[in-house]
Amino acid sequence: MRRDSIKKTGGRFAEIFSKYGIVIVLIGLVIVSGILSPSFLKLRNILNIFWQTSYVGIIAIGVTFVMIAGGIDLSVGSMVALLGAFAITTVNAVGDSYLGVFLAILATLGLSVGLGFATGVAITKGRIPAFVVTLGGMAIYRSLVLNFANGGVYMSNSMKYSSMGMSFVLGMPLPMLVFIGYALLAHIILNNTKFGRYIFAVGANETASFYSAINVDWVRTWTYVISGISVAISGILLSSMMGSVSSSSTGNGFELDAIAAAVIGGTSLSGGKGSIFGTFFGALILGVINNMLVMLNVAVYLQGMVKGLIIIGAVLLQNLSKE
Amino acid sequence: MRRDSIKKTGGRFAEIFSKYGIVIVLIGLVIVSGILSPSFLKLRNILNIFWQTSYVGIIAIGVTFVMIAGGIDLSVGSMVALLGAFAITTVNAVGDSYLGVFLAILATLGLSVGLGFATGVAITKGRIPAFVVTLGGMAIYRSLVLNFANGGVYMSNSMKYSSMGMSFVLGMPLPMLVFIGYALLAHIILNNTKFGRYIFAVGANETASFYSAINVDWVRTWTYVISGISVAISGILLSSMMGSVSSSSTGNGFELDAIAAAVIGGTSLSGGKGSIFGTFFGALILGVINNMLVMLNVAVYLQGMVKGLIIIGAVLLQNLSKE
Amino acid sequence: GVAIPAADHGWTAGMVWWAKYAINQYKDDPSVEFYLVTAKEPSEQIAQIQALLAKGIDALVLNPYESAPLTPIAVKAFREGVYTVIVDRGINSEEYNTYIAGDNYMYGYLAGKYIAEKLEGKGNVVIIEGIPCSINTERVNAFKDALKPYPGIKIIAQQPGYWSREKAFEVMQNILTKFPKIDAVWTGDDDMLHGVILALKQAGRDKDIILVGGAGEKNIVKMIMEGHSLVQVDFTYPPNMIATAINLAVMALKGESLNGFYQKGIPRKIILSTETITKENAKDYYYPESVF
Amino acid sequence: MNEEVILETRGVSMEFSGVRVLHSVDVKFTRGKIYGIVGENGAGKSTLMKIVSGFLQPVEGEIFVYGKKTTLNPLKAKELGIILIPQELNLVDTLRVYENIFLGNEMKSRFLFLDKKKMIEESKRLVKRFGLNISPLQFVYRLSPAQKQLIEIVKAVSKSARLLIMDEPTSALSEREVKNLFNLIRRMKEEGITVIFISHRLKEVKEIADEIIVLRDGRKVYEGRASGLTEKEIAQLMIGRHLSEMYPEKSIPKGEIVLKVENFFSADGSVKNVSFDLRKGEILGFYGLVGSGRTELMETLVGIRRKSAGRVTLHGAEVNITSPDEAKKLGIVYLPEDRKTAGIVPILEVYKNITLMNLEKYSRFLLKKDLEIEAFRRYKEKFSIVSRGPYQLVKTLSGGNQQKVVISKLVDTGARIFIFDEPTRGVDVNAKHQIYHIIRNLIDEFDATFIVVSSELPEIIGISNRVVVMRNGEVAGIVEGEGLNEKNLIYLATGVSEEG
Ligand SMILES: Nc1ncnc2c1ncn2[C@@H]1O[C@H](COP(=O)(O)OP(=O)(O)OP(=O)(O)O)[C@@H](O)[C@H]1O
Ligand SMILES: Nc1ncnc2c1ncn2[C@@H]1O[C@H](COP(=O)(O)OP(=O)(O)OP(=O)(O)O)[C@@H](O)[C@H]1O
Ligand SMILES: [Mg+2]
Ligand SMILES: [Mg+2]
Repeated sequence: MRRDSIKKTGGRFAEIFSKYGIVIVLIGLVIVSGILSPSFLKLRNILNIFWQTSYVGIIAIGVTFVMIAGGIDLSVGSMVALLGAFAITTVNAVGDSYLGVFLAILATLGLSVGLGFATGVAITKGRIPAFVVTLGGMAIYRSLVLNFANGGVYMSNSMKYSSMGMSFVLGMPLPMLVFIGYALLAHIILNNTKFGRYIFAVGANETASFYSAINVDWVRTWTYVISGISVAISGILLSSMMGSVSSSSTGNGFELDAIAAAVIGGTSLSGGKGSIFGTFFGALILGVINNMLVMLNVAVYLQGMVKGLIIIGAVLLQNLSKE
Repeated sequence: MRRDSIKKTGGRFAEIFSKYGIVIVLIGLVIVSGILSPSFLKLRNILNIFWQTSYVGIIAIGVTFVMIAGGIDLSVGSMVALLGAFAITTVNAVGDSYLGVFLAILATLGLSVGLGFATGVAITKGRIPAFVVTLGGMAIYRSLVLNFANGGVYMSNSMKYSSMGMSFVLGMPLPMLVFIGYALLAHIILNNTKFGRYIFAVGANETASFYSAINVDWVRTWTYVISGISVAISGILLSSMMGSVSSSSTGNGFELDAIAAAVIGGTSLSGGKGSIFGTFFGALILGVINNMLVMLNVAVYLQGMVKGLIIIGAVLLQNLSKE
Repeated sequence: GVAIPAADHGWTAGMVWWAKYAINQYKDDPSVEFYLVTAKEPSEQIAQIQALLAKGIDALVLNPYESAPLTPIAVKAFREGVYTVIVDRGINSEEYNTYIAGDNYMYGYLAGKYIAEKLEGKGNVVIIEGIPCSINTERVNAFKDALKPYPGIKIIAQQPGYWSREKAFEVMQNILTKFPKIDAVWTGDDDMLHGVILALKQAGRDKDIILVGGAGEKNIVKMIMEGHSLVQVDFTYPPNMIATAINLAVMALKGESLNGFYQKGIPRKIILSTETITKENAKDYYYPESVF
Repeated sequence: MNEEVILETRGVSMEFSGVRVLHSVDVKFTRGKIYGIVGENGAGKSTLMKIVSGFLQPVEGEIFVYGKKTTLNPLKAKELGIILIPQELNLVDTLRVYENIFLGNEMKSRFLFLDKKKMIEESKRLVKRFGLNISPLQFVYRLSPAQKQLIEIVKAVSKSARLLIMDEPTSALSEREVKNLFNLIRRMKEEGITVIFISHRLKEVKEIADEIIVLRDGRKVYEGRASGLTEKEIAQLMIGRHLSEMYPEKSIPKGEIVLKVENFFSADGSVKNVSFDLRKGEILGFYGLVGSGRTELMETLVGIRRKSAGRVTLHGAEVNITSPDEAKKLGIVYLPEDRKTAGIVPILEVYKNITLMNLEKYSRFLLKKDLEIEAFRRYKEKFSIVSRGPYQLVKTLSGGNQQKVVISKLVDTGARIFIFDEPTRGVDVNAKHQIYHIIRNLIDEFDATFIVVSSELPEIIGISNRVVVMRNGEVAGIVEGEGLNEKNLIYLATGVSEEG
């Protein structure tokens, strides 16, 4: 907690290194993996990593908004199952047409806005800690999903819907493109709009924001809506790719992965700090680790160890790069 | 807390209600459960609830220290398996004698101090966010436990050790007594020692604490040591009660339960606020909910819903009681 | 009282479904009342059983989350005079009334044997296993045992799919990129097999490959019934053993005996055989209304 | 004559947790006038200002804006042109200067996008107008409290205000900045803007205000033209009695050198080649303009910042201090300039803040709470801290009373060398008087030694034996005796003589 931990030494290079430390860590990981297993660097595998990362990655983007505003969202994992299941059920009800798919997506987005809004209101107006509300949400959403399917699987009857999630555009998997596009959009919202500015302000200093006549509750609430929308996008992509949602397992643990991606990318749990840039690469680092474990055929019981050490190491390296 | 202020407005009643809001919520829950299912109120069941709560409860006490100082600990779930397994392995190695059990407990406590210390140092000196370090710890500890047991179970060969966790003292289960005793001790440390005061100060305003000649890093580190010790106590009680530790499942999800107990009890995720009193009753509320779900025969898939709603409602009621 | 692990993947969800199914059979029978509880962790399950015992149940049907940790409490129940039926995972004690379980060893072994014979002793095999835990280990070891006599068969990858479709899909995608030639894939259960099939389709490599899952998930059984080109067999590990166990407990309480048994009591140990599902017999294993 | 009333309160009362802090206050602000509001710490000045700018809702009373009864909220107040610069600095540290200036008031280009370019340019212009040399892209956490204060003013001025409320804007500023600010206020007055100015520096209030309003214990006790009152009379109205001599007689240092600093450099380059010595029992003043490096020097001395070179000798032995903890063990304690971030622990109780640095004294194995409470009562008495009791949270104290709590904390350590950075920031005349006498007592009774950093010229001249003047991180000169006068200090601090 030194005052001078924020000093201004170093030149241009140090600055780049500090800002893009996470990219350098990622590149380092890729190089090491590439050397250890050449097939890691195949274009196909790189695309796969992006693809597989995109589901948690999109959610992590939403969670980043919440966290920068000083909140937390533990409900995303169950919510992805709920919204995915809702999308499938809706398509099944409406019928296998483009219109049906479109309507289902719209309805799912609508539901996600509603859920996010309710969460936000409970937190800001009910003054219940975000941890409690979203922990409750996590239990409630999962319970709903399980209940309607009796623990079983929601299966899509629509070929149109299922083919969407598997489709390739310009040689790239759709989820990957959505992930990149969504990240860009989120980056712009966070850095180039009034709303984005307010999110930072509210998370960093609620009182100061209040004295700047910012409607703190409103800003907070909307971050949960954004989180909800992100979950909806991810849930739609995931359920259409799998053609199904398992009420018992889909989305389990996503909340921790999403928060981890954000934190690795430099978002602070106490608010006011973070970037979509960081979260994007944080998510990719997690994706690369998961892929690498398979590619290097790391023994099952040691995977946790390797993963844990790399995550800690990745952040430590970023810190060192800032010196 | 603010005695002077409250005396003038409401009366004695308002004061009690505000400070002990959580107790009143708990009593309310107990009464409702008792009406809906008379066997809920059997002495045996009440003792059971205390007993069952004590494992997560003891951990939650440690986590409360960490959280008041502004940190978080996600590693406790895996750590409880690791330390439980370590205790069992040590007893098995030393032999089935009181001395053996004693030595094993000592060694386990020693290990827990070491792990807590390492965590604390990584966070304070390595300047890695607590979330990352303890998320890594969670993966690493679980991986270690799995690896040494090959995914199987650590079995205790010692009757002396196994009987300890099942023993009753003064008609009460040992874990319950330890839980209550430990909570009292923790309460005193937190509220009546220099160290406890520093924990609050560091969590509430790190900069001011640093300027006030408090060794901030040292205080932070010690909270993780306390968390480690709490996990060790819980792990010893749990593994001796079960006579074994499952490498794959023991302790899964404890981290979320422990944090939830603390947060329900009024501890803030952003530090500086909290009490052992609150955590103790927060843990009991969780225990009562779990027990109630069984006693009232709530449908399996609706349990999550009920649990989520009660948790949110419990905190909301506490808020209202403060008005 | 019926205590089982929570539904966190397809098979456990199947078990919950079958438990509810069996309980539902008795809904018009006023003489029996059921408490169904599910746990996410051994100590939670212990807590639930303690609660059930406090409630005063007469019989306990228990699928232990893990054997050893649940042993003390199961023994306690037995000693309190509760009729105790242990399902699937055993406990480390003989103090129970009845034990009914699937056969994990044969479950892995038969899959291995089938693959080895189909490959005629030569080829590259991928294992996608479940969550690391003791029954998973037992199955995987049995699978490898079955392959031992065939030195020509190589296990080129062994990775966990955590009994999840999505996870298995992802892992299989990665494995497919790494290995140009894969002759057979064994997944720890049928849920993961769905993920694998999807990955194969997506990569356009859904031919010339032998796929074996396990446990008899209804859609996989249906595929076999309809003569799927890649999935031709399945090995049972039926979640409906919980329904059987519940029935056994009720029969025991009512003093009934099993049809066809000359003995009065309920058998103490029942190991269900791992049955092989093929195109011919698939319809006997197809429960369309079940969730698994 | 323009007698248009902008805002008026009628019978406004306020209470916190059942305690009245404002009693039926009626005030009226007319167009184009400058109002000075004075009162002791905790008199209710800030509270009243928060009410008229919509940040607090009164429990009783009405507010009229342009003669129309209005229920204010922050947004509405802003729209009506009522702008508050709060007493406690409220900038977002992790945002840049220009982002803070336009926070809540962003300029937009097409669509919803922010027009960063325009905001940066506009900020540059505004900042320059204050003679400030700060890049709009600088992060606010890098600024000193004085600079932050100026940015707050810039922020408020950038909005189109009709009623501008400045709650102690000068407490962190030195002569030159105050002059700039007053010029600005006069210009605004000419444009017909009404300004409310709160300060404990009565000289300033008298200089700038047309009208003076005095609050005492939450009641308005005086209202009238500023020209009719002397400083002494204002002080008398505030505290309700006669105030004796402000500064105690200066002590005579014992001559023995307790601390010697030679060729001292800080690692970040803001302190260069500083040398001075400190004699037992003396008060060594440090004067300089904003950003002259006084705070940085002190923080480096006590180990908060890193030093790069230099020798520090304590009682003849060389020491190397790397943390405030070590400094404390050597008997040196530092009162931070930035009370809000470095001084108080806001969500802890008053008594816990007071004993925080000296818990050893209050604990054997366990803390002795009764002793702590006793300490609270002692200091409450000593500094007349306005507090409802030991259990009040420090963040709910008035600004000046928070400062008194921090000073109590330092005094309680029983250290022998005190470094006080702007000790009387935001403190009322009466309490200032008390603080000076306590400093004197500590010197007389315990041979304590003081370094006092201050931007307030009368204060630094009134209490110091010698004064070190800093400019651009270096020592520009050390004055004592005859040479210790305003002219010399300003000359050394700016490098230009008053005439030139
Ligand atoms: N949020 C709050 N909760 C409780 N009491 C408060 C709160 N805010 C202010 N007070 C109390 O109201 C009284 C008036 O405070 P105020 O800040 O208006 O004083 P002030 O005149 O501005 O003093 P200063 O000169 O020290 O700034 C004080 O006694 C203070 O403790
Ligand atoms: N020579 C300099 N060039 C640029 N920035 C400087 C220089 N000296 C100091 N600063 C900056 O100015 C700020 C003020 O420094 P410091 O707080 O030490 O000044 P001070 O003399 O105490 O003045 P005050 O506290 O009244 O602002 C610091 O943030 C520091 O980084
Ligand atoms: Mg004030
Ligand atoms: Mg200064």
